[in-house]
Amino acid sequence: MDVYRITKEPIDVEEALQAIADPAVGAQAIFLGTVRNEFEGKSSQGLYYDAYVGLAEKELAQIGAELKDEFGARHVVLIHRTGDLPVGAISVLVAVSTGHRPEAFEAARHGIDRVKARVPIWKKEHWSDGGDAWHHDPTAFGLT
Amino acid sequence: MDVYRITKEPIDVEEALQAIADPAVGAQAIFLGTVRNEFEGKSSQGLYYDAYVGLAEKELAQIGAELKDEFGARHVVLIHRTGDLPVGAISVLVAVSTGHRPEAFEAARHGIDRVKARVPIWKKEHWSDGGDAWHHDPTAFGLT
Amino acid sequence: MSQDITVTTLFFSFAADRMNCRNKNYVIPQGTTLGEMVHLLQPQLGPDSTHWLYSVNEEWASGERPLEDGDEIAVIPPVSGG
Amino acid sequence: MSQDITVTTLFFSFAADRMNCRNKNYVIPQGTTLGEMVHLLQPQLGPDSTHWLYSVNEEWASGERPLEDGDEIAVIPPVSGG
Repeated sequence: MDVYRITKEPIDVEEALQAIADPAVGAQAIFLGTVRNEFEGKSSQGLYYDAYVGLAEKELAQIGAELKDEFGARHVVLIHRTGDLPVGAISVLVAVSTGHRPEAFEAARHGIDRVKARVPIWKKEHWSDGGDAWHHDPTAFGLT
Repeated sequence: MDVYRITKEPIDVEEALQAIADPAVGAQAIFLGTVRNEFEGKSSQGLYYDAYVGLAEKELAQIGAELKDEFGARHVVLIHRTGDLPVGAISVLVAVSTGHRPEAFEAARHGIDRVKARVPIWKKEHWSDGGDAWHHDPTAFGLT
Repeated sequence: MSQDITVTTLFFSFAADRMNCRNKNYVIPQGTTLGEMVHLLQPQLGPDSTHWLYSVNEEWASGERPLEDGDEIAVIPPVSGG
Repeated sequence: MSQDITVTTLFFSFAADRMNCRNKNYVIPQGTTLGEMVHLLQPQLGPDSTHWLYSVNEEWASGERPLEDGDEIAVIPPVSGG
């Protein structure tokens, strides 16, 4: 079974494992992105994630189809959480199941890379010193 | 926290996630090996795993130390189950957490590769037609 | 004779900060393309906005796309999910 | 004058099938090396057994290792975990 979802709810790893289970499958790879307590050496209290939900879910499904075509993934789960997330929370989950292990790693690796590169989701750092900064904002990280 | 274990009990993914959690961590990669319903095209009912438990647990810990040294893994969980396992059961779990995602995939990939190559564990196929065969037994798979 | 159409435009991340809003309706001449619309927004969105991605009705769209009445345009600054 | 020692040998996987047991005690002369012990087992373990790995007291060991009274030797045919 496949799941492509943008959600405000905590990500449930067990649900993903159930979705990718299959008697024909020998390998499952799961990637979890978690909120860190720092970014580039600066202390952080957490992240806020914004998303364009409709397009984001379509893009997740598109990426899932690619993982099946290119790496033989049998089942794909791509879930990204939005809203305010504390340090340690799971922000994104990629789970795939395949016949054998090399494809499982390939599919999961390309899955998270493509989610990060293409899905309309944005994160804002809540610095411990009180400030906020959108990632990739040229003015926020002294890029201009 | 690290876990290196050979066990007859079902593998608990949630326990592994708790063990590798860390506020300084941004990436977690988990690999699960599951029992397939076929091997090289022949229908199978499940697997029996035998292990030399004492040496196997030492070797798991050695591999964990390597994943920390070579790929900067902060926490490592390596668990392998033994006994009779039905199709779909998780036979092996590799879970690592790292600062960023490339190292998470590298560490998990090398983790499962080294477990399969070095840890004294052996599997026997329970064919659907009633026969049994130890993997790597030269007489069992027509290798002689 | 060209009529006017109304489109809804969505802003996210620092584009929303720059626009001071999450969405806004624009009345524009029929036949306006997405590229012309982006040009219209550029003074407030910033010069980098011409390199961003855009969608119309939840599908990626290029600058040549003619806009229609009721279209939902989304301004997609560089993404940072994960 | 050499005394005899007793060692325990563990068999796994198809090595256990070939030996018809999971473990067996052997009384061997003091000073026997692991390699000599493997040579002793080879007729029943099979010719491929000289390429297998062996451990003594839960540590990987090479053929030159002298065995001592009470040692636990494990015969490790090619592994197949995962």
